[in-house]
Amino acid sequence: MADKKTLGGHDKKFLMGLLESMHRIRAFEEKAGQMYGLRKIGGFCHLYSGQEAVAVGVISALDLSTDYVLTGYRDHGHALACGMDPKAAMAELYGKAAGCSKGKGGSMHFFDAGKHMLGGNGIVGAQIPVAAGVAFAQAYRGRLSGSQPTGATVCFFGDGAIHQGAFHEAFNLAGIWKLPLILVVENNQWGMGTSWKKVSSNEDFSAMAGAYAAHGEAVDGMDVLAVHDAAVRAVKRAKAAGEPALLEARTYRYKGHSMSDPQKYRTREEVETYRARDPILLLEGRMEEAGLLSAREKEALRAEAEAIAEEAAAFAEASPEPAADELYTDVYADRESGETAPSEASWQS
Amino acid sequence: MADKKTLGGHDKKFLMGLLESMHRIRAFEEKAGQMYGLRKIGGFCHLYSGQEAVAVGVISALDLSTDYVLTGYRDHGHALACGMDPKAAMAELYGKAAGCSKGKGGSMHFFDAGKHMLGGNGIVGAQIPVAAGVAFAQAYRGRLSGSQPTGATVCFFGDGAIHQGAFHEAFNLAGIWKLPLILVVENNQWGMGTSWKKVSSNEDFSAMAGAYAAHGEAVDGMDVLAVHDAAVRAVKRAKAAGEPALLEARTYRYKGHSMSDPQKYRTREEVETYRARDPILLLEGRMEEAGLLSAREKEALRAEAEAIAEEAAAFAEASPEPAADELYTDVYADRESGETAPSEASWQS
Amino acid sequence: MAVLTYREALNRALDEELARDDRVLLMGEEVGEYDGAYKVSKGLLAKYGPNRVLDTPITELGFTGLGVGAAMAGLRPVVEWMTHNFALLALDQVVNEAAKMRYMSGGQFSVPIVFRGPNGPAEYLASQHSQALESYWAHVPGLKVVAPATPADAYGLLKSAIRDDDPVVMLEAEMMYGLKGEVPDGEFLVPIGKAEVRRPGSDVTLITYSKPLWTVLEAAEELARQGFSAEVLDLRTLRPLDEEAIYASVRKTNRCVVVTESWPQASVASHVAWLVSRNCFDRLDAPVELVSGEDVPMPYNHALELAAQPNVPKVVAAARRVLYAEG
Amino acid sequence: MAVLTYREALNRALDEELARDDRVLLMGEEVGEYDGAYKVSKGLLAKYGPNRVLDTPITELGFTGLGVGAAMAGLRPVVEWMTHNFALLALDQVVNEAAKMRYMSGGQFSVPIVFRGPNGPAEYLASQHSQALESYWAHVPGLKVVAPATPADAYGLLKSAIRDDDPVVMLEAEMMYGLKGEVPDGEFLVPIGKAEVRRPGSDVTLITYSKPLWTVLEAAEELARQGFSAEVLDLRTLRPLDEEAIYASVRKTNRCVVVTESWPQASVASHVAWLVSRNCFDRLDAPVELVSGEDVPMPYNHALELAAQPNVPKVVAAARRVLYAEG
Ligand SMILES: Cc1ncc(C[n+]2csc(CCOP(=O)(O)OP(=O)(O)O)c2C)c(N)n1
Ligand SMILES: Cc1ncc(C[n+]2csc(CCOP(=O)(O)OP(=O)(O)O)c2C)c(N)n1
Ligand SMILES: [Mg+2]
Ligand SMILES: [Mg+2]
Repeated sequence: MADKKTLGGHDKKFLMGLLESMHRIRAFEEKAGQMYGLRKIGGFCHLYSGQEAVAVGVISALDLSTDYVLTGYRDHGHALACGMDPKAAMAELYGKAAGCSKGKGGSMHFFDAGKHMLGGNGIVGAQIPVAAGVAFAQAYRGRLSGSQPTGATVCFFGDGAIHQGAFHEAFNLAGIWKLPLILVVENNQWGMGTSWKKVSSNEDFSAMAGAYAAHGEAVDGMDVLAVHDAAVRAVKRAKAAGEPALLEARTYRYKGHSMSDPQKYRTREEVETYRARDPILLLEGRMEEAGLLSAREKEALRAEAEAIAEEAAAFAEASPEPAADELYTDVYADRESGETAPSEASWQS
Repeated sequence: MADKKTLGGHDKKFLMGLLESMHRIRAFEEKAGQMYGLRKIGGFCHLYSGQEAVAVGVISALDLSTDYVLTGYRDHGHALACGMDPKAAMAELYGKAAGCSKGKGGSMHFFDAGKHMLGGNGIVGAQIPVAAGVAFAQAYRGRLSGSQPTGATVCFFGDGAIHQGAFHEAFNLAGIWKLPLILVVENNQWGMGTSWKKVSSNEDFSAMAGAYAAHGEAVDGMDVLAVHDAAVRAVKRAKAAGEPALLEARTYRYKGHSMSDPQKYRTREEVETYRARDPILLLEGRMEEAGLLSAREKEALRAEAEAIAEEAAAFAEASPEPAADELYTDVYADRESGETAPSEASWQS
Repeated sequence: MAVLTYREALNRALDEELARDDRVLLMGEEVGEYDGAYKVSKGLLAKYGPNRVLDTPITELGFTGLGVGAAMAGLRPVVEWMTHNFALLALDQVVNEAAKMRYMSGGQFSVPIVFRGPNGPAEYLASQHSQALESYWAHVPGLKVVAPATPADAYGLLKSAIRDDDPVVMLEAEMMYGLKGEVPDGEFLVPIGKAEVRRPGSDVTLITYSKPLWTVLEAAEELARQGFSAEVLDLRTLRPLDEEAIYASVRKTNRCVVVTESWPQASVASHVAWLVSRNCFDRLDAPVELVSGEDVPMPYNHALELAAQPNVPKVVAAARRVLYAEG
Repeated sequence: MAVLTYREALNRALDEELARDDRVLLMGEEVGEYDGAYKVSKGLLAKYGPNRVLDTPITELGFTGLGVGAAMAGLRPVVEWMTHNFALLALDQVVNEAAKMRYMSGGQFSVPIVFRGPNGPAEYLASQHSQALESYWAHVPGLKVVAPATPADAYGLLKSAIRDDDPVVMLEAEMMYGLKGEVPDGEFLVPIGKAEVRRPGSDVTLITYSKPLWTVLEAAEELARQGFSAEVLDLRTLRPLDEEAIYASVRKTNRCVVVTESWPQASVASHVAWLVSRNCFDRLDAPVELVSGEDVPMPYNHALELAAQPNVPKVVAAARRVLYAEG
């Protein structure tokens, strides 16, 4: 249809979805930060604001009925982009029983088996071998039935994590066993207070794929469409041939590393420079230019996202604490009464 | 002097030294294998036969008054090339008190502080970060006195070890801190019974240096002169600018992985192909061709090496066992009576 | 009843489980083409092919973590560590991922995986290759830990471990792989968490597990010659501990020696020794003794390395001490 | 006598040792430009420059091993682990290289290095960030392990550790960094291997170390209100243990409770409980009790995480149990 306007080949419905998802994350993180200030939330709380285009761009390239997502401790954005209920997410930050991990995981350990969101890991880089294992299971099932992998697995991690041995070991395994694993390094340029350049002997992460004879690509992590398109390419190759990939998304985090970070290591100007390339503003601007977004629609999206965050906080506030004996459940399968392990169930389905 | 013949720019004395060193290792390993068969030696015993050109070529490029060497468990060749007394080496295999590690380390843990041979490590890849630390100390002392590194450190490891996270982490550290570290991967094509190709996503190890923006070079590991020359280049750069390097030496081990290996994974022909390119024969042939080695000299070198190995075995045989209370010494510095820690002493000197 | 070696018993268990359930797979260094560093997986690659029996690179952290992810996604991997010494490189994935996944996901994810391999000293392998590391695993809630000492238990516990919905760490021993014993012919499972009395007795309880069982049984024999009746209790599972069986025995004998080849401090064995001291306080006629590996790195020299390990004279002496039969 | 925080005391020790000996250097994640994740190294980069205070990449195995090599070559590195949880990734380098180097080289090489960082639970950090891992270090011959509970000990033990010719692992605690206490003005060293009586008493000995000391002192106060005189012994060093001090106290009180925030099984604490049970057998009027962290991964929810840790009521109850003053 000639009258259907598109942007970079994407239709309005799809674009609105991306925008909505990014707004939802931004508003959620704003609310989480606010509630942290009010001491409703404690501990570390690593906000994702500024990086929305990465989670949303990549995850929109997935089919979460068969694909999987894993990430580190800065996991709110990925969980929401996978479709996690913001209420369950906020309740988790409050440590409530209705939280996505029953209040036992907290900010760093969001999980949602139904949405194929496999966490939420606190040890820098540790999710990479685990993700390779999920991709292994996909390849394994494919091979046993003489076909392609049953899906692809995406693993997000930071510029600080890429130097961990876990990255090297897992990437090599993915290469030799042809696992449908897409490694996405979110280069937000800081690992806590350390500039990525200071600790990286190589300043082109995507080139590190060469060490594993794999596909590597650098992409503008503020441009959700560029991220999406790169992810689509990688996912396609992964599913067809079990070819692993490394995507480097150059992005930026607006907030401190966690809530207690005084951010002395960077200047206000640096933050402002990146805010000027805000992923939400960027997409909004391009959609407006293309006549795909009205002022009213724009406002509505923002308001809706804020309402959802508000509602999530109200839900979390009103939710009950876990029962005291929850301390001792979920340690072993057989300490629970007669429940089937979900991974068992998901295999059978 | 025009009448002084050379080979690849190397004079006879130097070449005879290389040959002598390779012979010494070969004869030692033959004797060790024989004594293992007679149950004078137990446990693992990883022989170096076939790979002599790598240890001898690289170590001949070092000045062991300031440079250091570390390696894995297949360490007899490196220790002898550093100048370890074959008697102390053989006594160690026998577990005797006069062994280079007092009979406490055994085949996998040869140490010689005086020769700057810092072991002998049993955990695959674990020596790589340790070696980076030795190189760090060299760079550190240089920096504190406003000068170059005080020397270079060479770390040997196998094709099986390069996939360990330890390699990745240490190489990156060497890159960002400009450590005079020369990583030598002895690609003898098998890690126990596993072909290096099966477990390597990248079949050009030297190219892996690219992931760390470092110098990488592949060299024929059967050609001691090629190895030596490559090492000279790497050592020079390392000492001048603290530039780390990765040398891949393609080589081959003639014997099983350890003494108990039935070697079903490879064919006799494969072994014969490499034996035809034996590093000792290769150098002998080229020296003869260049008129640098007479038949008598050749025979004498071989006989001398065998005599040394024989003498080492006799020494080991005659040496006493460690005293029973040696079980409890060398655990802590202060369990010993008034001895100064060697690393303390070496710093002060 | 067939007589199998410990190695053959493990092999049979793996073979049967691979045949029974195609979610089960085996991976590790040299498990395939080489038939296993200690030949435990002999013939399995030939039978089940390279998709289900996988040779890994020497990257313990990487393939252990890969196993965890595969288990989260519903497979049932058996990860072979060539030895437990090398598993220290993989510890983070076991302790921080496998053991905590169920808990930190609020019960959403199981990690049905088995980690196994030889543990403890063999011969002439020196300090880095001769460590008994069970205490590291037994320390951690979320893991189960088994340490079979007989071929039958090796078979029955490995099968139970593979079918268990939690991560199970299994400790074998290089020096036991050739050990022969009767293994019932039909399929059977040995329950995780159950100890076994290997020799009944009335004067003193000797508690142990894994390879030292055989030293302890010999010691019991020697004690019998000296006129003392020793009961030998084989823990078999180190987490969860079969406390009931432990106390039942000690309440009968009123004396106890715990024997392990691991270092003594912060060990499974000293923990058991404390549990007995506390829970049989009113019944104990003597302090609970511990015979452990010496508190030193393992030396290479054979006489020294033997001296570093528990042996019959050490166990007999400890038993005589708690029997107040010294000198 | 100055009043310093635990953090300031550590900082002063580092500062003085960096000034005293140019073989001493500090490395770790965020120790330089960021002044330390917990500000322990505040100002040291500015004072000693980037050659001696080094920000590392997030590669625990790599930089820990690098420290070991630097120590072998004669430097005296202090390696900061941002927390002990992350040190599990580096365990191999500590256990297999640092701890064994002297032994396996037949005494030729020392590894004079300090590994330090916060250990145990803080608040709201959940399972992967809230582990008390001292038992892993205390298990291993070749290591020394210290766990100071006061600013003065933090200062004096860190200085001793830096000057020690063996690898020393030091356990701090995030929740203690702000804790204030008197620190004598001049330079002093606290000897490694010496426990300290923090409160004399005659009815029961409460043994602990690190952060739980403060809970235990409160519990002793409460017990005093209830009419019981508790002696509080702070181990300070976990390897080597000051067994003499332990037995001296228990032989006086005849009753003992050990308190730790680590998991109970195969722990330092249960080992101490067994040592007391064995070596004070004839003097004990009650079984030795253990109050430990609960045997579960740490939950995020604050009420649950508090319930998982030792607290005053739990310690008081255990003390009353050994005093037979229950109910
Ligand atoms: C193994 C490990 N070491 C250290 C830490 C502490 N830590 C948490 S986040 C972080 C920085 C990570 O930076 P990066 O990978 O760039 O991710 P970002 O926070 O920028 O998303 C550090 C050092 C940890 N959680 N795990
Ligand atoms: C961390 C670790 N994993 C496994 C082993 C067992 N192992 C000893 S040598 C070896 C093969 C190493 O091969 P390679 O690195 O190629 O060295 P080569 O033996 O060929 O010299 C293995 C798997 C070990 N010692 N350490
Ligand atoms: Mg970052
Ligand atoms: Mg090899």
